[in-house]
Amino acid sequence: MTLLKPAFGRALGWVTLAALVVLALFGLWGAPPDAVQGDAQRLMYLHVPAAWIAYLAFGITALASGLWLWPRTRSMVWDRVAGASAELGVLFTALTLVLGALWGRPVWGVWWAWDARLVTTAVLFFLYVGYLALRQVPTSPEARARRCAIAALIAFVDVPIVHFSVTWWRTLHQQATVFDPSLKANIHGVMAFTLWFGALAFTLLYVYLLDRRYRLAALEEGRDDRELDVAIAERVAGAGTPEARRPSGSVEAPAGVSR
Amino acid sequence: MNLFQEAALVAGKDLRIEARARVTLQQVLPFGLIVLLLFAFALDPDRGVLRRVAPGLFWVTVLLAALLAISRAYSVESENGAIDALRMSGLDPAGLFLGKAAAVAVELVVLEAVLTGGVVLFFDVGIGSLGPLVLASIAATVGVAATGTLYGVLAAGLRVRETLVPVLLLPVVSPVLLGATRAWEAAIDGAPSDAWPWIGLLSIFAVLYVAVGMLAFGPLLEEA
Amino acid sequence: MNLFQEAALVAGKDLRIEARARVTLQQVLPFGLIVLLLFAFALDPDRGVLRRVAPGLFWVTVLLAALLAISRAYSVESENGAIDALRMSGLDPAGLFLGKAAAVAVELVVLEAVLTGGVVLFFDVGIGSLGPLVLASIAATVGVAATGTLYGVLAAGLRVRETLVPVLLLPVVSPVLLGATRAWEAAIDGAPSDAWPWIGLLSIFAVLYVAVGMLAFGPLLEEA
Amino acid sequence: MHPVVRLRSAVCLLGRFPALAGVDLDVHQGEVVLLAGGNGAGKTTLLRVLAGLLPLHSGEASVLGHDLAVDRRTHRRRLALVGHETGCYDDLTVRENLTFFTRAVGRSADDVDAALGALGLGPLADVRHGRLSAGQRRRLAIAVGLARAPDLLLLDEPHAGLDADGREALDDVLRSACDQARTVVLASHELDRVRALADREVTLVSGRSTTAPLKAGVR
Amino acid sequence: MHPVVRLRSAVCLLGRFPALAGVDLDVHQGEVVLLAGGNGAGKTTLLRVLAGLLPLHSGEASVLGHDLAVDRRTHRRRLALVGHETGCYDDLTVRENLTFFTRAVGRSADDVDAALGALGLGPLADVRHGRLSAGQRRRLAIAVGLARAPDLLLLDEPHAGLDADGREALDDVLRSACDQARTVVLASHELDRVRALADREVTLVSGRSTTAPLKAGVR
Ligand code: HEM
Ligand SMILES: Nc1ncnc2c1ncn2[C@@H]1O[C@H](COP(=O)(O)OP(=O)(O)OP(=O)(O)O)[C@@H](O)[C@H]1O
Ligand SMILES: Nc1ncnc2c1ncn2[C@@H]1O[C@H](COP(=O)(O)OP(=O)(O)OP(=O)(O)O)[C@@H](O)[C@H]1O
Ligand SMILES: [Mg+2]
Ligand SMILES: [Mg+2]
Repeated sequence: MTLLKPAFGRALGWVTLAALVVLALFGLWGAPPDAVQGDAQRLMYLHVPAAWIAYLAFGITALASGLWLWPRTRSMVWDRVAGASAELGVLFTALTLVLGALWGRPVWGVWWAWDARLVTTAVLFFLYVGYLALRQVPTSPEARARRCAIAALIAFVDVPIVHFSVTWWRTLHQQATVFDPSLKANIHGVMAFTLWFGALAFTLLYVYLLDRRYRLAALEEGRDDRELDVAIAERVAGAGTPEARRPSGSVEAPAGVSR
Repeated sequence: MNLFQEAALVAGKDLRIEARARVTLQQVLPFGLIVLLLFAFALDPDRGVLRRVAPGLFWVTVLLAALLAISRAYSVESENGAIDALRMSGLDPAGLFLGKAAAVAVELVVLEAVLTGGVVLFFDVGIGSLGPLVLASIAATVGVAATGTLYGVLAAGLRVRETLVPVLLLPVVSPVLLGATRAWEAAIDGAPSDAWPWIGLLSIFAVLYVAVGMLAFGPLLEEA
Repeated sequence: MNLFQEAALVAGKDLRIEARARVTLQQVLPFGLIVLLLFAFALDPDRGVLRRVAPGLFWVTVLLAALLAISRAYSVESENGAIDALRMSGLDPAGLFLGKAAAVAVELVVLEAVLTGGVVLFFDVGIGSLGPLVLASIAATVGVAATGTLYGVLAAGLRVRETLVPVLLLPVVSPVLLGATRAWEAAIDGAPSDAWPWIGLLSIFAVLYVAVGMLAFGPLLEEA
Repeated sequence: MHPVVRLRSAVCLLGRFPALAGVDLDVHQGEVVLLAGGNGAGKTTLLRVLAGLLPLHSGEASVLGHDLAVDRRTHRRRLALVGHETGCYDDLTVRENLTFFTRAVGRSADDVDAALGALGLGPLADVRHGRLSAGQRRRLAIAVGLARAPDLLLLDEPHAGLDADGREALDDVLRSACDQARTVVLASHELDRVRALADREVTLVSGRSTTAPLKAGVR
Repeated sequence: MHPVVRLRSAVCLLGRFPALAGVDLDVHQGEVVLLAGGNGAGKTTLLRVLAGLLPLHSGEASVLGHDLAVDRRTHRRRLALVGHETGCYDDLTVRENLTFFTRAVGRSADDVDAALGALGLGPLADVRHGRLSAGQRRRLAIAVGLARAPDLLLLDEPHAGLDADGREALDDVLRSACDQARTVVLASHELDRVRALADREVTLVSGRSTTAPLKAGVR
């Protein structure tokens, strides 16, 4: 039911928590304030790792979707991993957007700028929000897995094209106006460490959350064979109804099945 | 029957239905024109702005009209459980995909032709170099028809089809929106050399998604 | 049951279905946001027009999302021939109208709230005077929900429902687009006095179409 | 007493096709009338005319004392039409659907429970409509009609899709309709089964009616 | 010879509900098998499994020599499923619809005409599907299945909505299927009628199969 051994998962939880605390200490006090931006720059230690982990999460979604589609490795495990990872990816993308907006306010004076990277991030967000909406549509687990796996790959294929189109849009006509690439040029040693440590902490967080989310999905689907045996026994006894064992109501065959 | 004969059978069926019901012509097309007008209206007919943003408006409008056209293409497949019949038809899914996408593309081309007239008229836009403009439009149309047909079938058996397709499709076709808009801008400005990279991008998008569609249509057509 | 109890029964039914299927929340809302983003981007945001046209974009987006919300509201009534069942239900058509329009309005209010956040964020728009803005939005929402519900039922029994409603509805709600945009502009500029005439217009529109709806819903529900 | 249904040379056009081409029909309070006729004879059309869903092109129609030329809506509160589809919402459960349509005519939860019981839908009460099988849906459609306690019950091929139990249940419904002096008009191809219960049979042939008494002088 | 249909402890889940909870079934070339069972027993589900529309959760299924666990699509060209709905396009005529689905499997116009004749649809050949009555639609659905000249014909309650003539025509279809050594699996609640024609009866009870021979030793 879980990706990690339960004991390991619990331990990972504590380690993650500790790492986040350390990150907070370093981010708030360990690292020096930025010469230009002052304390606002401390948001970097969350913003950048969040963005990286979002990429990682979508990559894992694509990988798991591919593994589901590949007949030899087909297993509901991959479907759940894909779904869980996409949710986390959307979460971390949202975090990137929110933190970026919070950062942009003091630094740029606006919440949002029509910079290429910002727009691609937003489109990425909506690509996978759509994917999650698709996951919520009631169908049978297998049908959902197939649809979503293909949709995840279609979305993933689109990411580089979106990236290019948006970047070209900016560069072919005029240069980016607000985004200041010189920011990362002379990054202080402690700052660099904090950033890398942030990436590590967020990776741990990602793995931990993925495991939790996976477990929840597995529980919701509740299709381990013992439970199925009970369902079959009920059905054969004429007692089971399609609704009886359904906690969430999220699984349903498509309209038309029984017409 | 080979792949193309099957595609022709399907496209013929769809176009015949359109010829009878005239939904694209009598409903989707006016919708596009109204949207164009409303945009012009909402964006403050401060002429200068309008003319500059005309290509963007045009392509946004085309995408919205395409959403309706695709909705229609699959509403036809949803009546009387036709989607099951398609599954059972024994037609090659790749042929089905090509046929349906071709029918949508034909409808979109007609739509775009009229809307182009609308833009030229309403927004007082002159077209500098027609060649790149037409090429870009064709590549964009193929891309939109392919992705639309693909997402359409993905949602075809679902009760939420009407609302699901737009939210899935729009982010995916955003490169088409950008590429086609830029290509149009270049073509209108009479600077075809600026248009070519975008036409390249649009073509890659189109080819890619036609290929993906031919592969993925089969599995997506299955309900489980 | 009196009129309002009947309306509550119908609205409750629609909102319960939405609570289960979450179509507006999970599909229509993201659709609205992505439309906002793509439109803004296609209009080339650096040219400084964006902030000025933000109210217009917002309301165009709301209208497009409303089209989907209405489409959904009647897709529910079209499955399993529910529209006949509604006709036969014995419910007062005015109550039916109020109930369905209320459910749509509730969904639209949620949608607008989120989209307003999007506009504030993306377009860097500050809101000068909140009161007129909220009032204008409410009046506009009632107007759109009323007209949408009315045209929705007109097309409800038809196979071309999905495409017919947009083309009928958009022209009719264009005064809302205009009024709400102007009212928003005034509210954003912090010039509430400029907003009041538009709010008046929107209110008249809303009252008018609620009244028309209560009268016309019955005949339109009947199939000729 | 006025007849519950009274049609005189009723003509109903679907598009330009005269689906009813002159139908005369009288149905009296408490009668169970079988509407027979081949495929395409016009049975469904006739029932929809009686329900007020289709207008007449010419001829007279009055149902439950209302002249349909004047008002096709008011009598619907006292009437139920069970068609091919349930008219229910896929995302609502059997009980929620029943409750909605029952409360719409001001009936209570007891009627819902009684109808659930009568059609053997008790175990399915909390299942969503979208998950029902064809026969289960048909039962629900009949239950909705029943729970509204109509004065006139119109049934369009109610047997289609029902299993043996379901048909028994339907027979019971028809019998108790007789007992409660409820009027029923029922279109069906299960002629033998229905003839055993019906008071009278009306056959439509190509949109025209030909009546014949069935049980002599029951009412 | 291999059986045309072979199911072993087939379990099919709809959502999480085991609509089929262990079905064993063998159907041999040329047999006409009646699938009986109450509402919700799983007949429609079983037919859809055989058509490859629904995957099995566990158990084995092979149809026309194809293992459905491996490939649920290829055998569909040699198979026809007649369900509750026609699957036809409202804006196309009866003949156009038939032609579309017949050409899809490479059959000719003759098959279309034969099927039109067999179901008495000749006079309706140029009527659009959207204008057909319920029974006429059912006839068209059967005609589509027939015109594809399938090796295995799956019929889901084909009698529902058919008038007396239509049922005769359906009987003829089943009889000629016997003559042409075509295999038929037919779910129906018209037990008496079908028993007279079927070689064998399989009853589903709550998702399980219980077989009994019907005509001894015909095949
Ligand atoms: C809503 C606004 C913002 C969004 C959506 C956003 C998005 C992103 C994303 C997706 C990345 C990862 C890019 C990559 O590694 O390829 C990133 C990195 C970064 N962002 Fe932001 N950002 C926003 C605002 C800001 C602001 C206001 C600043 C500071 C002025 C900033 C500074 C950085 C830096 C320093 C990096 C890491 C450098 C790099 O890897 O290139 N961002 N941002
Ligand atoms: N989408 C679904 N989700 C969950 N359960 C379902 C779904 N569709 C059908 N069922 C259940 O599966 C069971 C079998 O349905 P099926 O349609 O196969 O029955 P059937 O034998 O064809 O019945 P009928 O005679 O009524 O047509 C029923 O109990 C039904 O409630
Ligand atoms: N929308 C329509 N436009 C034109 N003709 C129609 C339409 N709907 C039905 N018809 C025709 O009207 C006639 C009567 O149809 P109706 O549905 O009343 O028949 P029915 O007696 O109920 O038949 P069945 O036993 O097949 O259900 C049929 O011949 C049919 O072809
Ligand atoms: Mg009928
Ligand atoms: Mg069935």
